[in-house]
Amino acid sequence: MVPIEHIMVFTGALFCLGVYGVMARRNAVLVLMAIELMLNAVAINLVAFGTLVYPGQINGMVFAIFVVTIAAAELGLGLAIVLRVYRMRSSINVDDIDLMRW
Amino acid sequence: MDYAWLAPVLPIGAFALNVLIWRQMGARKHALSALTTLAAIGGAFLVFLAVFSDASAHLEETATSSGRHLIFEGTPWFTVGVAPHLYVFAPTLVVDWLSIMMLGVVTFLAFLIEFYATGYMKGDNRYWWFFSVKALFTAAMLGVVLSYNFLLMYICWELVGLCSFLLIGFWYSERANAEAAKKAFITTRVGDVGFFIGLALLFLKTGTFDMKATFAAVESGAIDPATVTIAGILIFLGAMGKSGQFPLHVWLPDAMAGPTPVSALVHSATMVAAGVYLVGRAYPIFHASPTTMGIITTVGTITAIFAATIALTQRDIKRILAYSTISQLGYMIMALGVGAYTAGLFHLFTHAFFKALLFLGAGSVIHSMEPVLHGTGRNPNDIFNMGGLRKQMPVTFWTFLLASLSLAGIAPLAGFWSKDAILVGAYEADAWLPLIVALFTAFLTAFYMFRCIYLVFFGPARWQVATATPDHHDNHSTDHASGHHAEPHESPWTMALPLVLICVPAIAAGWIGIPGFSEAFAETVRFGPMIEEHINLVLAGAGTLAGLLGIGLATLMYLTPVSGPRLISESFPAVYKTLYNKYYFDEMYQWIIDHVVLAIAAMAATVDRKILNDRIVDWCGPFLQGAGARLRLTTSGYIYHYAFGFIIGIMAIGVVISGGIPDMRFALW
Amino acid sequence: MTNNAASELTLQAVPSWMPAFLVAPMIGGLSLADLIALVVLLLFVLNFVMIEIWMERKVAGHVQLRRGPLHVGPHGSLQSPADVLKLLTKEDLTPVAADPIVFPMAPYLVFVPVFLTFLVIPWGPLVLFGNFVIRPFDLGLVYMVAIPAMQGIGLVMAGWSSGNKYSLLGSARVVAQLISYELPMVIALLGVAMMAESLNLTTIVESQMKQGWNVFLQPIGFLVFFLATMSEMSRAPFDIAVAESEIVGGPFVEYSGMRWGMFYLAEFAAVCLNSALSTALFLGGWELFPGSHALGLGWISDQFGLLFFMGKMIVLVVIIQWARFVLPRLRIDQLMDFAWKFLLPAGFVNFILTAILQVFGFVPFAIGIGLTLALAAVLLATYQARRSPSTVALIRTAPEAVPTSQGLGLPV
Amino acid sequence: MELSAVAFYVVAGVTLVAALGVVVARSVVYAALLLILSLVMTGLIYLLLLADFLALIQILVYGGTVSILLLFALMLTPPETRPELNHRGWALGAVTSGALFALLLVASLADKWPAAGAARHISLVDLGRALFSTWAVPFEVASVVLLVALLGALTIARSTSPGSKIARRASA
Repeated sequence: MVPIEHIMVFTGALFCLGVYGVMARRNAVLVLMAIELMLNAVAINLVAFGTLVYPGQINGMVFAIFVVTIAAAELGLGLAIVLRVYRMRSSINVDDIDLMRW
Repeated sequence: MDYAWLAPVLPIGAFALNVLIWRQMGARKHALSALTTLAAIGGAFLVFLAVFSDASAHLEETATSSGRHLIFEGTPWFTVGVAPHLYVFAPTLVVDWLSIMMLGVVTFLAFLIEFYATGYMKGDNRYWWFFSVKALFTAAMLGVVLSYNFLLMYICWELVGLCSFLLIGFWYSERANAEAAKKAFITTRVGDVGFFIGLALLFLKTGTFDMKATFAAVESGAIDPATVTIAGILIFLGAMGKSGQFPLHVWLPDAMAGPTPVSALVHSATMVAAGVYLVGRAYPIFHASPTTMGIITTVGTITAIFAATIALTQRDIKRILAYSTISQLGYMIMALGVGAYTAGLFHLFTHAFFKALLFLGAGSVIHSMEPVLHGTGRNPNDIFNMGGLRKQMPVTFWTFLLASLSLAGIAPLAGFWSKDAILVGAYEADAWLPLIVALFTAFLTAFYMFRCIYLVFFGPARWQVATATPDHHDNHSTDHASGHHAEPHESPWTMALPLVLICVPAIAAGWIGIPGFSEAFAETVRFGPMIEEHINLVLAGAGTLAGLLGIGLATLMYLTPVSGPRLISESFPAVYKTLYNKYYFDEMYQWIIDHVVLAIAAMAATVDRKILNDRIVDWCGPFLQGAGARLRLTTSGYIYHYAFGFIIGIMAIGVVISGGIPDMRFALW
Repeated sequence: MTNNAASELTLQAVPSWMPAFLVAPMIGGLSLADLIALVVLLLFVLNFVMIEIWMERKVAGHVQLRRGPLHVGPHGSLQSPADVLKLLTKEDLTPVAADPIVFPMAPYLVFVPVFLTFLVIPWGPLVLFGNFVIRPFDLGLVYMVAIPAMQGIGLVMAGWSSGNKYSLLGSARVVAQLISYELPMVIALLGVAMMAESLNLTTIVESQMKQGWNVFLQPIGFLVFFLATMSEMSRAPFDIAVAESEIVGGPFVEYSGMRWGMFYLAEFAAVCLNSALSTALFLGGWELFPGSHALGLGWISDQFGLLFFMGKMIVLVVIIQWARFVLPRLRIDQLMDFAWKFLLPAGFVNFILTAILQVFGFVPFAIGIGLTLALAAVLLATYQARRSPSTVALIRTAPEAVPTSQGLGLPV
Repeated sequence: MELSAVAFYVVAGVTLVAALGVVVARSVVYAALLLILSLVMTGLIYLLLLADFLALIQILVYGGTVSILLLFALMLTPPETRPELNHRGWALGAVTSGALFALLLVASLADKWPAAGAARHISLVDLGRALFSTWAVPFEVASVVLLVALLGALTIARSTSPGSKIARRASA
């Protein structure tokens, strides 16, 4: 299997793409999608360390399972909020959702 | 014996019942609460009787080298601290002869005084509240008496202070009464702070408030002597405040502002006794340090003579008795200070009865004078407005006379035996100065008491004088008033009966401590091994002589037309004025407060207002406002701004915890 | 990667006569035998689908008192190959509004997951060939849930990329149905997994030979699973999403030719797949009849299991087809109600009953089953009593909204 | 080079390209489809890392359910009417994520990581044991979180149009 560094670089790139998505995208659903990318990058890293660096240790995988679980919950709620926001403000552009601004 | 806890709990229950339930009952609440309180205190008295009858057997069974007492530990109330420094507070009660003695005195006197008050307070529209607070007062005092844990004792101690505040200021609609209540509360507070600091100091050293453990620590030398001395002095400060010792005595005469039954209770069994009782209870701490004992002796001696001299010139019957109380408390403290433990507490025991009797008698007199002097603007408490009352008020006269004789230390009465014990104690401790002072005080005591009796019960009936202005000079106004309305009369039976009943212990309470004859008291209430007492005929004779001399001088000055008082007061005007104005103590305190305390306070207020408030506090708001006005601009509402800060923060944290980029390693891994 | 996982990737029972080069792992653990098996499987699925379509037409014909296909081949048996030829030669139309990339991709995304799921089906043994299962995967049960779930994407892609709002609506409906019915299906499978204490389908079949078929031990589970899978593959009476007669084919409106054929290929392959899964999970797999191993007749199953498996599978297929022609189509709200208010609770009841069986034994389990059935009967009776008048009123006031049975043309 | 390593590089490359597509695609549906591709590829990476159960879960949750949720959400909301705004903060995003990537790159490559041991497949039985013993409490908490998220999503997303049950209750 590949060296752990390569996996780390890969997940780092994936994470940074997620960061870029969060910062550059204006559509709330796309922002949520970018967050999913980041979560997945982290989960891959957990599994990679669990399998390759500490073989036989189960914690990495367990953590990844939790990440998947929480990500699903987060996305469900996030999308519900997006739909609600759309219904109330007729827009899901995150720049328009600025009621909490100064 | 393990039902001793009922004694304080019954009155507390009565208080709760009165305040929570009877209060709602409209006009019936007065009778109900009086009955409840009487019943509860009577119940407490029964508890005392039961404890007393059980005591000999049980206490002998548990007799150890350290003493004879039973300790009852209650359910823990709360826990403080963590494991090695854990303190579990459990209310610990003690039953030994000291507490049994006080239990008896408190419940007996409280019951009779309550009974007396049912007559005295009749018609007051806060009748029920009076009895409620009296119940709480009694409960608190019983708590002080029974507690074997300093913290519990302190709680009850403060409750006593609170109740005395409520009762002294019972008629608070008059400003003077409210001021007196405040004065009593604040003055005793001064001592209580010392008490509390002393307790905290001991707690720091021993890690417990339990008296047994504390005493054991003191006796075993686990606490260094300096601490014991300091803690002892601080704790004694509490006793000084409560027992009205010099220089914290100023509240006690003013406490006469309360109803007379309150004065009787405060001055005999509860409030002031608490201080002496504390000295007796915490005696191991004081005894361990000669310095403390010296201070106690000094304070007691000064108080005894100092208060007695003031009492010579007072006109208010209750004030005379108040200064007498202070003087007698000084006696007790002095006795405890010189090591005459048994004698001091014995005097506390006997004094409680005859002083209660005196106050009740005084109350009876005032009660009958009030309607007589009503509308004349003359003070019904002023002995120069009385005279010749022995015919109108025979019961009051005879009981008052008996109590005065007892206080003066005349042979078979209670006061003689305890006073004699104190004299013997001082003599055996080689404390010559206290001994002489004590003898002189005995003389003064007899003098002022009989001055009071002669002016109140003998001579012409000055209450018939119709002059609207009270007399400011210590002279006889023999003018007869023209056409006066009411006659003084004997008090109702509810007031007279207690007088007669208290007479019994006022005569006989001393008989349990006759040296060589009946040594029940010396056997039981003692510190260390029992001391074989023997009568010292010289001292006994000297004491009696001092009393008789005082009585004789008073007879000479007030019963014969020598007009001695005016002569003396006019010959030594400075001395007279000083004494009459109580050595100007109140004025001195007032001056200190006006010129020192208030000056400091004004300075502090200036600092607070000009620097803390104007410079710092006022600056905080605008600063935060300004900061907020600028910082809120960062809350842009744009996700990418937030994400930017978030990522930068994460990067910074990553760089920091890894110790810099070149040597990147997971410090937390 | 290769060391441990390799054991997962080999055939379970390799016949001794098979030459070594056939079973030696080549690329990524795949052996030549695997590739051959895949090809065989694909051919099998395609051919079975054609037979299935012919069967369906015949079943429809007989249910509707007519004869079905007759003219192409004996009993019209070549009708399906002819249709396939027609579809293959038909032009693949791509609407102008359609998305050029996603539109052609969607049919594959619908078919491939179904085909991939066949990998874990334990077909059973046959003389000389041993046990047929392409991947005796330890996680077979999770696999057979996870992979078909991806169909949903394909359907949404198909609906969205067509550039037609009707197809988009249809895809939304079909996907909602897909997701809704996935839950009761998974819950029903929990009981199966608990019974066998394994997720491996082969193990599940073998455990049924020891302790009895799941259809008897888990009647509720079987019912829930069977109905849920019927709905999963949008078969009548749950085919509201595609309902050709009402909304002209749901997500597939714009498809034609072989792309359209792929969707139908996927549907019929799914019928085959789910029948096979039901057989393996509930009907004892390749066992001849319940308890045959206990009676000493296990050797028959061990030698000719594949035939028995196929037989049971075909029976189930016929039942599914039969249901299509005798039951009316549900309304969409009834469809959802059925999933959430009946199948899901029933699945949970089954789950709890299985737990009772595993922990407390058979008697409490039997009592539980009895109680459940009684409760279900009561509920059903009250439900009918409450529902029927309004349903009748609905039929009377709005006859055009009433779903009709396709073949018989009778109002419900 | 091992076959699995090759497979990893291929899959990782596809994942990255798909992820890049997610964040730059003009069409939101393309972005969503690419995200699904990326997530399924992640599942394959799990498979290559011998986490087969996790791979199936990834495909089941993301490939089967989450993706459909996302697509639904996209269909229920309108496309951006001002597409030119869809990328307004791109410079800041690029700089930030680039810097973060640089830092991660340095962190990943600058240090010596423990040598990879022989990768071991973790059986489902072990995983189940760990989940239900060591991680029982987090597991239950996760289930509660899911339940709360379910109810919360229901409550938030429910219609409050006039005449609906919620609206009537709110006005009552």
